[in-house]
Amino acid sequence: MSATRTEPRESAMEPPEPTGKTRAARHVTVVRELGVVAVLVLLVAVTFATNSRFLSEQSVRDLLLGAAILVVLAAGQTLVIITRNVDLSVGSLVGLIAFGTGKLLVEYPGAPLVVAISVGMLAGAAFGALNGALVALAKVPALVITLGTLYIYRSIDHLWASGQQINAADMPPGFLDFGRSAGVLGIPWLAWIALVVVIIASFALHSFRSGRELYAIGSDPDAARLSGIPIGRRVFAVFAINGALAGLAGVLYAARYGTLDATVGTGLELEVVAAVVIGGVAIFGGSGTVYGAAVGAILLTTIDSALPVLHVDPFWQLAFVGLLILAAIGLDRLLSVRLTKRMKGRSAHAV
Amino acid sequence: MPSDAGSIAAARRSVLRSVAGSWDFVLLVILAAVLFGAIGWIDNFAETITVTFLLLDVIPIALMATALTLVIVTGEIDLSVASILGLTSAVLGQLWLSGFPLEIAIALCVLLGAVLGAVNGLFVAGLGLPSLAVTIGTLALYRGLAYVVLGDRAVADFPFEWTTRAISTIGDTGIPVAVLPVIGLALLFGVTLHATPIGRALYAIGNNADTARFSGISVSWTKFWTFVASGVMSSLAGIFWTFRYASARADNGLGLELAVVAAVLLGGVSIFGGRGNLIGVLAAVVLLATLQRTLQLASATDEVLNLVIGSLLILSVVVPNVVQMLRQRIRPTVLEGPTP
Amino acid sequence: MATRAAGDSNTTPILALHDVHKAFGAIRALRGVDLELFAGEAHGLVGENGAGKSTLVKSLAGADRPDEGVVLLDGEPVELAGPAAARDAGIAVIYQEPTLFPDLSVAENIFMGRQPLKRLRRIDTREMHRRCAALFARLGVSLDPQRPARGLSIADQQLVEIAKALSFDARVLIMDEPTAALSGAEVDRLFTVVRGLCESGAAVLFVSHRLDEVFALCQRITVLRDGAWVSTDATSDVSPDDLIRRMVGREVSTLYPKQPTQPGDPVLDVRGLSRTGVFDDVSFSVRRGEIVALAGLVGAGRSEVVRAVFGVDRYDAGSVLVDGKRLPPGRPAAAMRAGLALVPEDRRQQGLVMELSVERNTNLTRRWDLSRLGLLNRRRERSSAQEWTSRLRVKSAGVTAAVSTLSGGNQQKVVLAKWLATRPQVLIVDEPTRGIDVGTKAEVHRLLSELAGEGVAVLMVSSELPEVLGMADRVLVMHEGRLTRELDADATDDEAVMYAATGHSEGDR
Amino acid sequence: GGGTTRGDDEGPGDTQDSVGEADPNAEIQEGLHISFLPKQINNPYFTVADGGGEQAVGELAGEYEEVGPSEASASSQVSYINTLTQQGVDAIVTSANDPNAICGALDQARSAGAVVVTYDSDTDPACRDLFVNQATAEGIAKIQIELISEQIGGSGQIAILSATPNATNQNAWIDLMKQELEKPEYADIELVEVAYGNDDDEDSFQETQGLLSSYPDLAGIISPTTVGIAAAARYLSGSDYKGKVALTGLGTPNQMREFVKDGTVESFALWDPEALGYLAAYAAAALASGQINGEAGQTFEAGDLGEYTIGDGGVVVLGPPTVFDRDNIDDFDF
Ligand SMILES: Nc1ncnc2c1ncn2[C@@H]1O[C@H](COP(=O)(O)OP(=O)(O)OP(=O)(O)O)[C@@H](O)[C@H]1O
Ligand SMILES: Nc1ncnc2c1ncn2[C@@H]1O[C@H](COP(=O)(O)OP(=O)(O)OP(=O)(O)O)[C@@H](O)[C@H]1O
Ligand SMILES: [Mg+2]
Ligand SMILES: [Mg+2]
Repeated sequence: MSATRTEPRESAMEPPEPTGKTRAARHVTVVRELGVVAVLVLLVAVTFATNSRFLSEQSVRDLLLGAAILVVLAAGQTLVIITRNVDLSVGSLVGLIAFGTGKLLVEYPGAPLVVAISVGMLAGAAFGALNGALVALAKVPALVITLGTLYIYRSIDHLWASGQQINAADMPPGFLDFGRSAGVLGIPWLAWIALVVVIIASFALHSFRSGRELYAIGSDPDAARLSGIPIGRRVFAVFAINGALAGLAGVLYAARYGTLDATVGTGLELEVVAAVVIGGVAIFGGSGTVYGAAVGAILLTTIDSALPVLHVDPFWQLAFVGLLILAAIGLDRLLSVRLTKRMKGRSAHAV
Repeated sequence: MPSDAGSIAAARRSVLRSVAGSWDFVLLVILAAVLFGAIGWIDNFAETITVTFLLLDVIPIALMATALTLVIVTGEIDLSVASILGLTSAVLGQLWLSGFPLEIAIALCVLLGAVLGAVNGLFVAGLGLPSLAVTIGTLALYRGLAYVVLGDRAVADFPFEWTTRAISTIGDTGIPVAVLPVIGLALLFGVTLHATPIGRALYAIGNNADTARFSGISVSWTKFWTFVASGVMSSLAGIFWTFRYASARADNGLGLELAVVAAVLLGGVSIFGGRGNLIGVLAAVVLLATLQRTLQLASATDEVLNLVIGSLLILSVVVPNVVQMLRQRIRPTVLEGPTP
Repeated sequence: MATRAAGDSNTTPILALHDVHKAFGAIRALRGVDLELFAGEAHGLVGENGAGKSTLVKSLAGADRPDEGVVLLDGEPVELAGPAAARDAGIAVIYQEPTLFPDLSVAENIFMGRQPLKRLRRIDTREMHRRCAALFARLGVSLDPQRPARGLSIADQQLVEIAKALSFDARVLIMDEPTAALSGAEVDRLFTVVRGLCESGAAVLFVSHRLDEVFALCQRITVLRDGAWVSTDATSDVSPDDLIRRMVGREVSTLYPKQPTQPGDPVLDVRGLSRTGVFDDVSFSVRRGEIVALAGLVGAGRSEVVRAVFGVDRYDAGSVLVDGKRLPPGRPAAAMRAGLALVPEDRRQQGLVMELSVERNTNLTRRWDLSRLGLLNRRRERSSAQEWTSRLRVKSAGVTAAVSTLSGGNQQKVVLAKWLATRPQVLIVDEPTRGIDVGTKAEVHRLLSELAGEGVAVLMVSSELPEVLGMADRVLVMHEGRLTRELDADATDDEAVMYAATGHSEGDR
Repeated sequence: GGGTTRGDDEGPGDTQDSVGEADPNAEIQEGLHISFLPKQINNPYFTVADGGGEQAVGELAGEYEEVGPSEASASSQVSYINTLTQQGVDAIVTSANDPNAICGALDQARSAGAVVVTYDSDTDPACRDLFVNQATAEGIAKIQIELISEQIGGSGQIAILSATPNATNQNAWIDLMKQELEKPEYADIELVEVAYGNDDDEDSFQETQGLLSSYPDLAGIISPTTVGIAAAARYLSGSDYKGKVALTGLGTPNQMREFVKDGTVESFALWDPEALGYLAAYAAAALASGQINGEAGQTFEAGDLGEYTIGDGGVVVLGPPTVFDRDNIDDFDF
């Protein structure tokens, strides 16, 4: 994907008018996240109003547990999308690694947590690296490659699991406990892990040269090549990292749900991409933050658990999810357009 | 973008294109190989009934892929096709229940398809939102509405002549009658894409929307209509689906979108827009269906099929690139337009 | 014919090319070129469009690997693996077309990959912005370092590119037509800076089609023709005419052959056109057979005005009339139907679909005219494309070649072909000869005046005063988004135009 | 079933009897090609059930095969039925994802000479020869209400966590459970909501969360689906509600063992899927060999399970569901 698409892509997205002065420009990015946050707050508020137990310790914990896995995936996907790529194979990858983790722990119930996690992440990294190698070396569109590996990884999962299911009962209780119980400050371990991932990822993106180079690659691959950025290596690395995070997510999934079969994580990829885009990450690369993506992920999971609480007719729930996704990206656009307008006004005086 | 990087990238692309131009040829070769292999080694394959079953499976995918090709050529994507199929099916059932004559119900469903497509188009072309995100949203929304309409019910008692009409064949050729209109539509779209000013505009937009705008092409308007077309074709697929399986229900065609996208991409259409052609897409659709029948008759499981699909997808983009890397030095970069 | 640089003939060149060959498929872009850059010299490189200048630059920059020949750094053969390698060798390059990251801030664009660091190898943003501001000050550019690069005019982009190159404090500075988008003031400032670099011992390679600039800046000038080395002389030993003869390989007739025409009645009428923040209350009219130049400093808003007139940009107030009929705003198609044509400023972004063939590009504006009953006829498409490309003498591997493989100037010709093919009655050209060699330039000018002769109304945005004065019947001068003066071309001189462009009134003279 | 009909039924073709006259003392032929087509392969429940089928086919010296889609959808089942038709198998034993969608294909299969037995989930009776019912819907509804009632002490709010909103079985059972609740002895039990976990572990998990946070006084949950009950149990065991909120329904011992042992679940019910598959295979063989043709009153031998009699509408009932609790759960392994 790196070398193949150039300017027009963006221009297709953004109006050609000058984006203008920075203060405003920075506002845009800030507000991009704020938009989603607003939606999130609103949703929580409404839900809480109708049912106070929605914010009871138990259900907040459930919420965090639910969000953690999606957040981890969103963080990884953000890195990929910023480089103007995308990884659709994460859903299959989560399923595969989750099942593998289950297998591992059934074989060696004694295996310590760190082992499970590092094995999962390594395996994930390997699969991610395969994606990366194909995308970076063969210089072909990531969407096609990862759509391919989506099928391949899933069928490996099916062939491996072939009808058997790993039940929570077979899993070491300690592991399952880690997946459910609260840790420091009553916040679940999974949530802590997700938080750490997000912080590290956005720090790396923001304040290291390699991080900035990812934005450059996504912003204009050919210009990136001419400024001597090792596009191939960066893209490869990004896919490997995303794979590792998908692996982590797989392990977390195994820990939280315990019951594992070949269908785990089916269709997750679209949810992740949705989360990232809702979080204000430009689908065609170059801009966006991990924090935004994380908020997007939290919003999606909150929607899922809020609707039943709001007594939304089960047949309406899916429709609502769709509506809210559209609302989120629509609002995001509205805000940024507003700001571009205001900036123009300013630059009028500034020019 | 600097002229040199541009021209190099373009030289690469151009050769890639001239190979990709022949990619649909490659597909046809593979298809032929699979067919001969199947006829040779798979029992019960060489029967007219195979043709029937195969084409019946092809029709809905072909309908959706045809229109989706136009959308992707302009550089956008529509992931809501399968959900539109489901919603149309649900509505068709509901209308039939509430006593509408089928002719009218069908007309309304096609209209519905147009509207659903228009909604996508409005968000993407009108508000300039990224189509990937928008259609993930409508993917959920439309499927959700399907459940709202029909809930857990399944409408099954469509008149016999309609349900048989959907699967009846031309004499004893084994070719379903329903294939004829599909071929007609495919021709319509093919000509539009490859031999009309509109088609040229689509390719221009897919490659550089700005230049298209500066050349007097109304980019958003054009994109809008591609989405409408996609909606209509998906609704037709939904109608066919309903009658073929004699069952209207909310979860019809659940998750089919990836299969359709896969078919289009496998057909050599560039996900970035601006490149690809319909012959390749249709070849890909038929190839996938044939593979499925063959593997099933060979008592292979779905996993094998998915493995093959996945690998083919990857090959579809890797092979042309490798070929181009080999040719780059040798061959002069004489280029064809996007059309064969 | 080749002579050594005055003086330091004993020293070894910092950077040299020896017998370099480069072919793109059938096209032999470079055929055994030699070039030597000495410390402290500014070296001019001139040649027709497609002569191979940019290709040579790319070879020096490590962006392209030559097929044959060696690059010598301080006399040592080096293998420039890529742009990074060249950069590390102290070679800074300004490419013909800007290479910016639209999503990143101007400062990041300049320091990408070389951002100043603080503890833990973290990027020191404050320091980065400081340095960036310093650079801009040095160039006299008024740009906010934190402003995103998206939306910068070509000129501003070019300035950022220059700042980027300077930020290396490199030993070798290579500039491929850096001034194409700039106007007097910026050019002068750029030259001062470059001269400063030369004095501090850097070598500069300066590619340009503006001979006056080349003579003003360089000590030695190398001429390329059809990818082959023709000559290298000390500036003092050659006259512009010699160079032009060597570049073109033939005598070039007078450059600005505008025949006087009898202007007819007004056809394009712009009334009180305004757009907040960009331009304000712009009114003028253009008559049949008349060439009106829109002059002004870069950033005056000329392109915005013509884009608004053509309908690709919105405008907040005012109206555009053709033949007295009001054009619906924001509808290029309608403008085209009314007989308007716009050759835009940025050929890569707005003029061409780089990935598509010359044919597809040339016909893009005439899709419907070429079709019968909505169906296109291959033969007609082909012949129409061939007709117009040959009329404009486009140099390419054929009408099926992707325009991205054409040289800058030839690309510009394709844009012209594409619009002339619509047989407009009002032709708007924005920087029509940017990055075009003298030969082609003359052709373009002849074309424009021919069209005027045929009664076409021509509106020309240009930053080149000689062109403006040579071609135009009337000169409209813009300053900061406003029409400040209207001058009769015959009765004015470049001074008067510059005064108006810089916002002075007649009195100040 | 969930099928909705409009006025006069013009439904798909009338039953044509592909088996002809039955001959009670016909021998079970050897080498019968019997194919199992579950709702979805790689689904543990069907893996077990079809395991029973395989055993039976083995005993009958037949040829066993399991094919099926990896996603439970009617359309992909149709394409498998088409394939089996082409392969000319003797018997198709299938569990329908949609009562009508696969009818056309089944009719084709039967006119091509195959006998069709449905198990676990029936199709329109017109398009199969025999339906092997795991347990009567009434029986299933009854037992679950009994269990929940005794677990919550006969009064309180309960909710149902079902599979997909249009799962044929579950909906039939839920309707019957509602009728069952009408009875006076259950007057104090209030059914507050039916939630849908889509037979997806995570969804069911979240739906359970939803139920508990929206109904503070919820006393018990019935989940008539193996996926649902397992997920619900796991949620409860990890939450403050463990032991406070009762849970019962249909589940497999292997999935539920942990939670029965740790006291999250007192007791739950299910038929033995293995026996179900086993019986279905025998029925298919009997049909294919012409021993029976699906008419009510006919009888056939089902190996270890003994003799079975065909009821009205061509239905064979496996028997009453088994109730699993702390005492007996270790006797089962599926
Ligand atoms: N990537 C490429 N593929 C094919 N041909 C190319 C490529 N790049 C340049 N060429 C050809 O090489 C020749 C030299 O191109 P180059 O850009 O160096 O000319 P130039 O001197 O820079 O012209 P201009 O003054 O218009 O920029 C031209 O004929 C051009 O068509
Ligand atoms: N809203 C705005 N915010 C910031 N800059 C703006 C805005 N509108 C216009 N500009 C800048 O004002 C200048 C006007 O652009 P334009 O290209 O029309 O100038 P010009 O006179 O055409 O110069 P040239 O065409 O020679 O580049 C450009 O630099 C553009 O980036
Ligand atoms: Mg050049
Ligand atoms: Mg301009």
